[in-house]
Amino acid sequence: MTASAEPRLTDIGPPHYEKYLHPLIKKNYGQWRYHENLAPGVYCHIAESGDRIYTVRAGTPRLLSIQTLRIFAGLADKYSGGYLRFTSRNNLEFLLDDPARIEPLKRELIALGYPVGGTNNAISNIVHTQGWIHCHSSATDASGLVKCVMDAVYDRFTHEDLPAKLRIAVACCLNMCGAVHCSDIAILGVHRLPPKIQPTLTKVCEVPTLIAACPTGAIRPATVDGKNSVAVVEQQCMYCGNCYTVCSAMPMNDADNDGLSIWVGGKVSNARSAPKFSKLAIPFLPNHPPRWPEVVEAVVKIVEVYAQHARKYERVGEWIERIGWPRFFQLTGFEFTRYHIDDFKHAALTYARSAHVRY
Amino acid sequence: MTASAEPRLTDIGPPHYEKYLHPLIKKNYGQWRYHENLAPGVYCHIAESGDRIYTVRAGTPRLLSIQTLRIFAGLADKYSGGYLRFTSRNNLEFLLDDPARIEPLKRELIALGYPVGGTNNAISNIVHTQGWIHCHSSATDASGLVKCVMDAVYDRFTHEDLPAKLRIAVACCLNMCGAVHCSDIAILGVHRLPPKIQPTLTKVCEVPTLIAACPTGAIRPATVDGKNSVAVVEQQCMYCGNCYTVCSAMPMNDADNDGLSIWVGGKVSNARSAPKFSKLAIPFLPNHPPRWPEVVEAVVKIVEVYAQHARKYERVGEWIERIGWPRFFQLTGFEFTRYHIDDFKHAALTYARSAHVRY
Amino acid sequence: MPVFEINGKSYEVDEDGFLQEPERWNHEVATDFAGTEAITNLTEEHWKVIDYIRNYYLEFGMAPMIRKLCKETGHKLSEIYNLFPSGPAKGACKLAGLPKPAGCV
Amino acid sequence: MPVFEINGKSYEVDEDGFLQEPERWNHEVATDFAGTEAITNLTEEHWKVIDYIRNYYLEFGMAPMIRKLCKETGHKLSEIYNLFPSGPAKGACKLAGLPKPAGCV
Amino acid sequence: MPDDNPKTELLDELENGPWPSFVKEVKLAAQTSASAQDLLRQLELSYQEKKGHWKHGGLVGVLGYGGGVIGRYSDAGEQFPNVAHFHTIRVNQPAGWFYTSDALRTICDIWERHGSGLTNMHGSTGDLILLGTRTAELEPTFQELAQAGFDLGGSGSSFRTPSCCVGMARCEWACYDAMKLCYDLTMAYQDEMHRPPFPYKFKLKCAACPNDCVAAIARADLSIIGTWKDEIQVDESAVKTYVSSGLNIQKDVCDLCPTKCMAWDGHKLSIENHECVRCMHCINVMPQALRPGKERGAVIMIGGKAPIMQGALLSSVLIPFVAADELLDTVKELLRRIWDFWDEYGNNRERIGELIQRVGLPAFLDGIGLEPVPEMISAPRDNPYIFYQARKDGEK
Amino acid sequence: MPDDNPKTELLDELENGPWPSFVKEVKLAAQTSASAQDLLRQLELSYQEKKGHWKHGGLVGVLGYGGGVIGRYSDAGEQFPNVAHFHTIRVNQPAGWFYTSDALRTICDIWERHGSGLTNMHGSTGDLILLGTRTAELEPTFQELAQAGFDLGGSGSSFRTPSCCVGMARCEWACYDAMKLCYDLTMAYQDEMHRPPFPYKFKLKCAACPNDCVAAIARADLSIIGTWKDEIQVDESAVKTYVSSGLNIQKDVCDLCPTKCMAWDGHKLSIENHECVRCMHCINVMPQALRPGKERGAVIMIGGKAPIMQGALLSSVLIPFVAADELLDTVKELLRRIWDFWDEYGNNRERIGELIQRVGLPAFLDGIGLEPVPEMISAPRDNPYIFYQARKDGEK
Ligand code: SRM
Ligand code: SRM
Ligand code: SRM
Ligand code: SRM
Ligand code: SF4
Ligand code: SF4
Ligand code: SF4
Ligand code: SF4
Ligand code: SF4
Ligand code: SF4
Ligand code: SF4
Ligand code: SF4
Repeated sequence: MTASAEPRLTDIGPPHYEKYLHPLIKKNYGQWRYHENLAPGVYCHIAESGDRIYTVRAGTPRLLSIQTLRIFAGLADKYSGGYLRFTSRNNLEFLLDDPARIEPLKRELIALGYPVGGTNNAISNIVHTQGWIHCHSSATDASGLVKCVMDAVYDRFTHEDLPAKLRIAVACCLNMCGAVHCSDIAILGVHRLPPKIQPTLTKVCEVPTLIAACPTGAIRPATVDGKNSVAVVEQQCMYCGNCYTVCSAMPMNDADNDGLSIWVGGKVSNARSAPKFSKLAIPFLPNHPPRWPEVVEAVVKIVEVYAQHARKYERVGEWIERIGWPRFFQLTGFEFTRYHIDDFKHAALTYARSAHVRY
Repeated sequence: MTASAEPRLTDIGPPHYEKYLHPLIKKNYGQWRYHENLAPGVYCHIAESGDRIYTVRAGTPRLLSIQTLRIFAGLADKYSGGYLRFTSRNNLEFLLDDPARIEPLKRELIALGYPVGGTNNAISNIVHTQGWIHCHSSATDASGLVKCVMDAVYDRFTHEDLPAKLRIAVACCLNMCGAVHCSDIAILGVHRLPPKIQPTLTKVCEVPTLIAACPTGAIRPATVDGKNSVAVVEQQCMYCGNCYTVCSAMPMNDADNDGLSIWVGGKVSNARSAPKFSKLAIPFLPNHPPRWPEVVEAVVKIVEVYAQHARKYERVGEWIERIGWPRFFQLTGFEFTRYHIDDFKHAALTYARSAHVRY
Repeated sequence: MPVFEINGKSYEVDEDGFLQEPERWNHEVATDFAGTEAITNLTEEHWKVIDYIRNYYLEFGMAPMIRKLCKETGHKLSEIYNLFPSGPAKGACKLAGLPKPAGCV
Repeated sequence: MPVFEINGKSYEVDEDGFLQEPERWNHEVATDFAGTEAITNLTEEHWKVIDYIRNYYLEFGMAPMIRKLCKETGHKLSEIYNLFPSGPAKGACKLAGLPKPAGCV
Repeated sequence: MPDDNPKTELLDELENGPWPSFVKEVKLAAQTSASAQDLLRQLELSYQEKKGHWKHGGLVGVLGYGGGVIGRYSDAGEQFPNVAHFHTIRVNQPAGWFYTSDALRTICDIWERHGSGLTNMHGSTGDLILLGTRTAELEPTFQELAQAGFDLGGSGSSFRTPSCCVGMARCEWACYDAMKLCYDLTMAYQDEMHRPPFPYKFKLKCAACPNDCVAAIARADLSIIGTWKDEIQVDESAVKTYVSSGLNIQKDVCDLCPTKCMAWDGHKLSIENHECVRCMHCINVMPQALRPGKERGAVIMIGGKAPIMQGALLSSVLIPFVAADELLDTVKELLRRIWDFWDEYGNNRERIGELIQRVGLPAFLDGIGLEPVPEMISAPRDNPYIFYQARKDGEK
Repeated sequence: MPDDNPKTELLDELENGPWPSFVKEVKLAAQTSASAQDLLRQLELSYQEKKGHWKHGGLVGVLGYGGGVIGRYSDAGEQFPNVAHFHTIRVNQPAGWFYTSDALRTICDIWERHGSGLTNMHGSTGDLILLGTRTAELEPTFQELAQAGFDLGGSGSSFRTPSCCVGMARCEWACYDAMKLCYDLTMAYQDEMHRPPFPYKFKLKCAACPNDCVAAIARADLSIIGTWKDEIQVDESAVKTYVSSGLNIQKDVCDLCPTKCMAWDGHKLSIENHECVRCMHCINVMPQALRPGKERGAVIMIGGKAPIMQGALLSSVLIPFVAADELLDTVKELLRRIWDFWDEYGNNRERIGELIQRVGLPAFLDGIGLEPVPEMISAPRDNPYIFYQARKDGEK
C-alpha cells in the first residue's frame, strides 16, 4: 500500500481513450467505410484506406473475477496486440488486425467457456443488474436468471438466425437499472406486498420525503407514539418500492410473494419504427432458484414463437404490432388478465380506441 | 289550440321510422347490394332485387324556418313521393325512384339557393352549434362562421375533387357540441380571460360543485363577506369555461379577447387509420364578424394545400402524419408557437420521442 | 331581478323562479312556492324530500345527487316526479330554497 | 445497533455512523462526531452550516436540498466540501444529528 | 305583427354569397314571428359587439319531465322583449332522420302556433330542435307534438336522444339494423330520457358499419359499430372490372390496407381475413366487388366524449363482437350493469368514460362483470405499477 | 485465506450449462478472497430463502467526494463477517470501454489488494464496477486508482458517468465523434460528478447515429444522437451488387422504410431525402451501398428515464440538429441552462424529464431560452386547454 505516500489526486477523470486504441483504429479513426459480418461473433470493418480491423466478440457473465480478467488480458496479448474492449451489453471484443488469428482465438475462447457470437440477428448478452449479489431492493437474483435464460437460448447467441436483433434484459426491482423498459424481452423482479413499516421509522427516515416518494399517494402521515410517522393505504399500494428506496424502515422483500414479470416488444433503436416501451406479457411467475424453470420456459416460448412468425427485420415489438396483441396471446398461450390492462396515469391512451378488430 | 282538450300524453317516444320510409326502401330494407355515385350530390343504391333508389343531396344552413321547411315538403311532394330525410351533417336528401326526376329537382333546388353536392370526396356541410343564436357560453357565432366558410369553399361542396372526404366543424366554446374534436378541420371559439367572479356568486351557485368543475384546480375556496365563495388562481386558468357552465356568476365572454382557434387532422371513420383527434393548427384568430376574413383565409389555405399535396384517399390527418407536422407548418405558413405544444395531462406523450427527424 | 309575489309577500327570484334570498327560507316559503310547481298541497312525503334536500344543502353547499336523494328518501325517481311534477331539480330544489342546481339532481 | 463511543460517551448510530437518538443532539454531540468526518476543529462557518441543517430538519422533517443549503448559508458547494470533506450529506448532516438523508443534500 | 323591419346591416352581409343563408331563414321567420324579429335585432347587436347576449341557462320544462327543454333568457330583455324568454325544445327525431312532407308540415304548423318558427334540422345530438319560445308555450307545444306522435328528447343528466346512421334503409354495408336498434333502445329508455337519473349525460349512437357515419366513436358514451366476423365477400369478376376500368388496385387498395393483408398478383385479389381489422377501406373503394362478410354484428365501444373536463375521449372497445340478433338484449343488459356501476361510483358531472379512467378499466370490468380480453386494448401496460390483488401472507 | 470451502448446493447447479457462469467467477475470486467466499455463502442462503440479505444502502465514500461508492452492509453480518461491509466502487470507464491488457491488469492488481476481486464489466450506466470492499479500503483503493490514472464515477444526485457507443473508433456510421464528446464532457463536469449538486441524478449518453447502440434514448436525461442533414450517400453500383446477390430490395428495404420515401424501379434506387427521417434502416441493410450524408451532427434529446416515479420516459427532441463541430459548446451551454432551471424548479428526487412534464415543455423552453419548433413534438396538442399568456384588459 503505497498510495498514501503520493500527493492526493482527485478529479482527474477517466483515462483518455486514445491510450487504449489499437493503432489501426487510431489510424482510421472516423474513416471507416463499411463492415462485413464474417461469422457469428466476428465482423470486419473496412476503412477508406483499405485497412481492415477484425472484431471477435465473446459472451461474458459480466460479473468477472480478476482471475478471469487476467485471462482475457492474456488472450489480448496473444491475439490482438493487447487491445480489447467491452460492449454496451457486457460482451468482450478483441480487435485483430490479422484475420488468421480469428479462428485460433475463437477456439481458445470457446474452450475456456466463452461463447463467440451475439452479433447481428442473434440474442446478445442480457443487460442486467445486481440482484441478491449486491442490492437491497431486489425481488430476485439477476445473475442467476441471466445464466438460466442464456443457457436456454445459447444457440441463439452463437447463431444469427432470428428475424432481427433480440435484446433481453433483467432487472431485479422496479427501479429498472438497465434498459428493461425498452427491451425485446424483459424479466422484471416484482414485489407483491406493501412495505412493512418498521418501528424504527421515526428515527431513521425523513417523513416528508417518504410521503412524497409514493407515486400513488398511498403513504399518509400518521402519528405513532406521539411521533410523526406514516401509514400505508394498502389498496393504493402497487408495490413499487420507491418508499423503501428513501426509507430503510419500509422493507418490501418477501420470499413468498416476490417473483418475476415478463415484458415484451420494447426497443431503443430508431431503425424503422420509433423506440418503444416493453409491454406486459406475464404479470407474475414465481421465484424458483436456482433454475427458474417457469421464467426460462416463458422466454423460450416468446423467442420461438417470434422466430417462427416474424418477418425478416421485424423486431419483437414490430412483429406484435403487425399481428396485434390478441394474436400474440393466442400464439404464446399466455393468459390475458386484468393486470395487462393499464390503470396508471395514461391508461386510457392504451385502450383500443378504434373499431379495428381482428377475428 | 286544442291540445289541452285531449288526455295528456307522455313517454310515447319518437314516431316509428317505418312510417316515413319510401315504399322502395321498405321493400328493399337491408337488401341493398351496392351504390354508384352518379354526380356530385347524386347517388343511386341498387338492391339485390334490382330496384334502384336515387338520392339527391342538398346543402342547408341547418337553421331553417318553417317557411323553408314547407318549401322542402313541397319539393318532396313534387319529386319524391313526399319522402325526404336529413343527414347526420344537416344536409337534405330527397329519395327518388325515377331517375328522370333527378335533373329537374336539382335545377329547382339550385334555383332556390340550395346547392346540390356534399357527397364523396367533397367538403360536406359544416357540423356546428348555437353560437350567438342561442347559447350563453359562445365565444363566437357558429352560423355566421359556417356561412362565411361555406361561401368560400362552395365549389368544394359541389365538386368531388378532393383527395378524400373533408369534414369541417365549428363549435362556439370548449364544450365542443358537435364533433369538432375529430374533424379534418375544426374552428373552435375560445375565451382568453379568466372568469370574472360576480358578487351574486354566493346566492346563485353551489360552491363545492364550482370548485370541482375546474380541470386545473384553479378555483379555490375563499370567504367573501363572511360567505363561502371562491377565488381563481389566474395563472392556472386556461379559460375552458367549465366553471361558467355550472355557475352563472363566472361569466367568460369578452368582446376583445374571445376569438377562434383552428384545428386539423381529426377523423372518426375507421377507414384505413384509426379515428383521430384534431390537433391545433392556429391558436388564435380574432372574431371579425360578419365575414371573419382571417378564419376563412386559414381554412381555405388548409384546404388548398391539402388538395395540392395529399395523395388519393388520404384524409387530412393521414396526409399530415405522412409528411410530418413540421412540413405542415411550412406548407401552410402557419406559425408554430408554444401553444401548439401540449401541456395538459398527457402532454409528454405528444413529445417527439424518437430521433426520427426530417430536415 | 324578478320578484315573486304571493299572499302579500314578495321574494327575490331568478328568471326561473328560484329564491335568491337563501337566508329567508322556511316551511312557509316552501308552501308559498308550491303552486308555481303544480303542487296543490304539501304532504308529509313532500316535506321529507324538501327537508332532506335543504339539510343536505346546508351541510354540503350543493344539492344532493339524484341517486342519493332517492336512496335517502326511499322514493323511486318516478315517485319524486309524482310528488313534484316539474322534477327534483326544478320542483323540489326550488321549494327547498336552493339556488338553481348545476346539473346534479 | 452499532454504538459510537467517544470521551466516555456512547451514542447509538447506524452502520454509517448516523446518530439514532435524535433527541440527544446538541452542539457537544456535533463536536464529538466531527473527528469521524475528518474535521479537526469546528469553526463558526461549520456551525452556520450545521445549525442551518438542524433547524431546517426540525422545521420540515428532512434535510434541505443542496441548492437551498448553498443559497441559505452563502457557501458554494466546493466550500462546503472544504468544510466537510465527506460532503454535506455524510458529513454535515451527520454532525447535525439527522438521520441518513434520502438523496437530497 | 310588428312592422318596423329590424335594421341588420352586418347580418345583411351574410345574405350574400352562394351558400344558403341562415340570415335569410331568420328573416323569413320574422315575417310571421315577433321573436324571430327580436332575434335578428339581438344578433345584430352581438355582431356589432362581438359578444353573445344570452344569460346563463335556465331551468324550465314540461310537467313530469326533467329535460327536453333548454331554458334561455336574454340579457337585453328590455330592448328585445320578444326574446326575453327564448327556450329551445328538443324533439326526438325519427330514427335515420326520415320524414314525409306531411310530418314536416305538422311540425311546422305546431311551431308556427307556439314558437319562433325557427328550427335546427337537426341538433348535433340528433334532435329536431325547435328554436325559441316562451315558458308558457312549452306545455301546449309539448302536448300538440305528442298528439301528432312526437315526443321530447333528452337534456340534462339523462339518457340522451340516441341517433343512428341510415343503415339498412339505404346502405349496402349495414351489418345490423341500426335504425331498429336505435328505435328500440329509445323506446326502452323513455323514463331515463325524460327524467334525468344519472350523474351526467349519457349518449348512445348506432353506426351500422365501421365508417361510422354518425360519428359515434367520438361523441357517444356507448357506440354500437357494425362489423362482421367471417370473410369479406369477394366478387372476383367485379374486381377485374374495377381494375380494367382504371383502378390502381395495388396503390389505392392493397397499399392502403392498414394491415397489408391484401395482395393483388395481377389477376387475383387475396385477403388474409384473419389479419383484416375491418376498416372498410377496400370495400369503400370497390363497393361492387367487395362486401362485408355474412356473419354480422357489432363491436360495442364505450366512453367517447368532448373535452370537458379531463380531455376528450375516443370510445374504446368493450365487447369485440356481438351477433346482430343478440344486440338488443346484450346492449340492454350491458346498459343495466354500466348504469348501476356509474350510479354507485360516478361523481357529479362525470361521464362514464371519465369514471373508467379514474377507477381503471380492470375495476370497471369487475364492476360490470365482463372478462378482460386483449381486444380491449391497443397494447398491454408498459408501466410496472400493477395492483396485484390482495394475497394473505403465506398464500400464493 | 480461510480454507473451508463454502457449501453451495444450489449455486453449484449454476455452474452447469453452456453459458459462462457467474458462480464460477465468484468461486475463482473466493480462491484468494475471504469476502468472495462469504458472498458465496450469503448468496446460497438467498437462493434457499428466496430473499436478499443486504441492508438498506449505506452512505460511505472517499474524502472530498459525495459519490462514487455504493455503501452496502449485510443483514447477516455475524454469520458472514467478510461481507458485513461490502461496498461497491464505481470507476469511470474509458470512453467506449476500450482497454489494453495492461490497464486491465493494473485494475486487477489494485482490486486484489483492496477488495473482493469481483467486478462488473460494466455497470448499466457504464462504470467499471469494483464489487465489494470494507469502508477502510475505500480511500486507499481510490488513491491507488488515481495514481494509475483512474477516477471514480458518479452516484447519488450527481452528473452520472457519461457513456457512448464505439462510434468513430470502429463504426462507419458515426455522425460525430461520440467518444471524444463523451470524454470532453466527462472532464468538463468532474465537479458535478463527484460532488452531487442536483435535485436528483442526471445521465448523459452519446450515440453516434440513430441506431443508438448505447440505449441513450431510453436511459439518459440528455441524449446526443448522431444524424445527418443532407442526402444519404448512395453508391449505385453497390446497390446493384446487393440486389444481384439476392437482396429483395423492395420488400426488405423500400417497404420497411417508415416514410416510404424510397423507390426501386428495378434499376435505380431513388430517395426523397426530405421525407427521410434518418431511421438508418436502409443503411443498416446495405452498409456498402448507402451511408449517412456528409453534413453531420446530432439531434439532442432530453428526459429519458426508468419508471420511478411518474412512469418511464423516452427522451424527446430538444434540438433537432446541431452540427458536429458545434456539439461540445452547444451541449455545455445547454447543460448550463438546463441545470439552472432544474436547480431553481426541480423537486427533491425529480428527474429533468419529470420536471418538464410537471411544468410543461413550453415553460421549460422559456426557462432555458429555446424557441419551440415542431420537430419537438409528434403532434400538436389535441386538447383546447391553452394557457394563453396574460393580456391586460383591452390589450390585443
Ligand atoms: C343544441 C346543441 C348544439 C347544436 O347546436 O346542435 C348543444 C347545445 C348545448 N350544449 Fe352540447 N349541445 C349539443 C350537442 C352536443 C354534443 C354532440 C353530440 O351530442 O353528439 C356534444 C359533444 C359530445 C359529448 O357529449 O361529449 C356536446 C357537448 C356538450 C358539453 C360537454 C360535455 C363533455 O362531457 O365534455 C356541454 C357542457 C355540459 O354538459 O355541461 C354541453 C352543453 C350544452 C349547453 C346545454 C350549454 C350549457 O353549458 O349548459 C348548450 C345549450 C345551447 C343552447 O342554448 O341551445 N354540450 N353537446 C346540441 C344538442 C342538440 C340535440 O339535442 O340534438
Ligand atoms: C348520409 C350519411 C349517413 C346518414 O345517416 O346521414 C352517409 C352516407 C354515406 N356514407 Fe358516410 N355518411 C354520412 C356521414 C358520414 C360521417 C359522419 C360525419 O361526417 O360527421 C362519416 C365519418 C367522417 C369522418 O371520418 O370524419 C362518414 C364516413 C364515411 C366513409 C369513410 C370515409 C373515409 O375514408 O374516412 C365512407 C366511405 C367512402 O366514402 O368511401 C362513407 C360512405 C358513405 C356511403 C357511400 C355509404 C353508402 O354506401 O351508402 C353513403 C354516401 C356517402 C356520400 O356522401 O358520398 N361514409 N360518413 C351521412 C352524410 C353526411 C353528409 O351529409 O355529408
Ligand atoms: C449498479 C447498477 C446496476 C448494475 O448492476 O449495473 C445500479 C444499481 C442501483 N441503482 Fe440504478 N443502477 C445502475 C444503473 C441504472 C440505470 C441504467 C443506466 O444508468 O443507464 C437505471 C435506469 C436509467 C435511469 O436512470 O432512469 C437505473 C435506475 C435506478 C433508479 C430509478 C431511477 C428513476 O428515475 O426511475 C434507482 C432509484 C433511485 O435513484 O433512488 C436506482 C438505484 C440504484 C441503487 C443505488 C439502489 C437504491 O435503491 O439506492 C442500486 C445500487 C445497487 C448496488 O447495491 O450495487 N437506479 N440505474 C447500475 C449502475 C452501474 C454503473 O454506474 O455503471
Ligand atoms: C458493439 C456495439 C456498440 C458498443 O459501443 O458497444 C454495437 C455495434 C454495432 N451495432 Fe449496435 N451495437 C451495440 C449495441 C446496440 C444497442 C444497445 C443495446 O442493445 O443495449 C442497440 C439498440 C437495441 C435496441 O433497439 O433495443 C443497437 C442497435 C443496432 C442496430 C439497430 C437494430 C434494429 O434493427 O433495431 C444496428 C443496425 C443493424 O444491426 O442492422 C446496429 C449495428 C451495429 C453495428 C453493425 C454498427 C457497425 O457498423 O459497426 C455494430 C456491430 C453490431 C452487431 O452486433 O452485429 N446496432 N446496438 C454494441 C454491442 C452490444 C452487444 O454486445 O450486443
Ligand atoms: S434493479 Fe433494483 S434491485 Fe436491481 S440493482 Fe437496480 S435498484 Fe437494485
Ligand atoms: S411500495 Fe410504492 S406504492 Fe406502495 S407505499 Fe411504497 S411507494 Fe407507495
Ligand atoms: S359549443 Fe359551447 S357555446 Fe356552442 S352551443 Fe355548445 S355549449 Fe353553447
Ligand atoms: S375557465 Fe376553466 S380553468 Fe378557468 S377557472 Fe374556470 S373552470 Fe377553471
Ligand atoms: S355507417 Fe356504414 S352502414 Fe351506416 S350509412 Fe355509413 S357506410 Fe352505411
Ligand atoms: S377492410 Fe381494411 S383491413 Fe380489411 S382487408 Fe380491407 S382494407 Fe384491409
Ligand atoms: S450508434 Fe451508430 S455510430 Fe454508434 S456504434 Fe451504433 S451504429 Fe455505430
Ligand atoms: S434512413 Fe430510414 S427513413 Fe431514411 S430512407 Fe432509409 S429507411 Fe427510409
